[in-house]
Amino acid sequence: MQLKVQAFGLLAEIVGNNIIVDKQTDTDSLKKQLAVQFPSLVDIKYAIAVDKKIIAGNTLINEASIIALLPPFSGG
Amino acid sequence: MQLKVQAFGLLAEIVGNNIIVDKQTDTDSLKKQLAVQFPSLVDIKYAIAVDKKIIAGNTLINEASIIALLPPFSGG
Amino acid sequence: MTDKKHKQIFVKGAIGSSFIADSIQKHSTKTTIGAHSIFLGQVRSDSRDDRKVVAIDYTTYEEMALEKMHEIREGIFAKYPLTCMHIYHSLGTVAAGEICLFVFTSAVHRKEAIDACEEVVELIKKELPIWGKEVFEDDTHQWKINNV
Amino acid sequence: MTDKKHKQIFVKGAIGSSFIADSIQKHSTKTTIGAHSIFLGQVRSDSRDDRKVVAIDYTTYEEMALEKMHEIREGIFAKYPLTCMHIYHSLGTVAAGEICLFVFTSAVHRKEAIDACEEVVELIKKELPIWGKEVFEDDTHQWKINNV
Repeated sequence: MQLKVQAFGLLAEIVGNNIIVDKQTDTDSLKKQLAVQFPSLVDIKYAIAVDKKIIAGNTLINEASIIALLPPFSGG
Repeated sequence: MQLKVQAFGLLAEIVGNNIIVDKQTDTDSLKKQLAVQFPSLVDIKYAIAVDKKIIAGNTLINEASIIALLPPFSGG
Repeated sequence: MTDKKHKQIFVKGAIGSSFIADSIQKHSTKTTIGAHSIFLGQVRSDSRDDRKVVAIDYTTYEEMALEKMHEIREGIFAKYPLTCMHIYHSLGTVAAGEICLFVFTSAVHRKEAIDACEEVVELIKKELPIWGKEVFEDDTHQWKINNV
Repeated sequence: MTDKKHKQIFVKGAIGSSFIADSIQKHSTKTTIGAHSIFLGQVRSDSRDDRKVVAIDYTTYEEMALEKMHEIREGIFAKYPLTCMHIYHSLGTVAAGEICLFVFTSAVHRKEAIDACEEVVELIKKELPIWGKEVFEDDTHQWKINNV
């Protein structure tokens, strides 16, 4: 099974708007997997949103989770 | 000799835009004279401006002084 | 006291939305500006003892108001790094729903523009010799009192 | 999480001054309003290492942004007695000197309109998933960083 992950801003420029990663059970393991799959992400600051909410700590995920990688916001 | 005094807002409605009062040497005596000449002013709150500045205390005046009676401001 | 001509702030009647639009548009050439803050005063149709306000009729002591506004302007520019500031206040009759005050500050960053705009609005209400006469439907009137 | 459609805030390209004027004009029928506060964000032509910003290209995570904006809106209306509030943010390319953010709050009295407007601007900058890519004269670019 695999997870679909959206990326935005600077991150989208580096890894593309939509990426596929091996299925993970929580966001901490997702982060590790992303670092393996996309070594260029390691030095970049980003937040993870699950179901359109930025996670406060490690969060369980499944195939139905809507996952997004968000670099610092710069609207306005 | 006489003093020309301008009045604004509510005060102008009561005493007219321009009034003439007997010459006074300072603003305290002017206030007393105004109360005599226009008894309807007694209950009305107003500030006195001399040469376009609101006076902080009793202020000397002469025929060249630009004197104005200002009810509370309500611009905007 | 000075004899020099101060910048005019008074306009006859209501301030139209197209006037405001033009004023905003003119700033598109000033590309160091990052933030504009605008305050608009609109005439309310308040009810007083069952009478409804249909308009406010504004008068001023113009020479004193412009001198005072000049002082306020200098104080604000000394305090905040603004790119520009524009002030317009109506004189004469402004109907309920129409705009009677337009304060417009612009700066590189938002904080200065916002703080300066708010401070100018307070100073205008408190320190400018302007009087509003609320006119009711039945043609009676009452002198406006600002809440401070 | 909710499935309901949230109010749209995004507009394609720059926010024109005539759009702003129309928005102001529409409030003339709401005669309980006494004060409008408006914030406009304008794209600055900053220089970075000798390259000049000619435009900002905005993208968003729209579903999340609209959900978050809905939350912000509810919070603001719960906190301030506003008559209304309108928010517009550009997506896509906005040239230097053009408007990319329009926040518009209206209330009976000025304090609420001004405070709510400022708070909403801060929340938009801090909490909405929007990204600005500064485009330079030579077609290179750099991702914008908001000063907080």
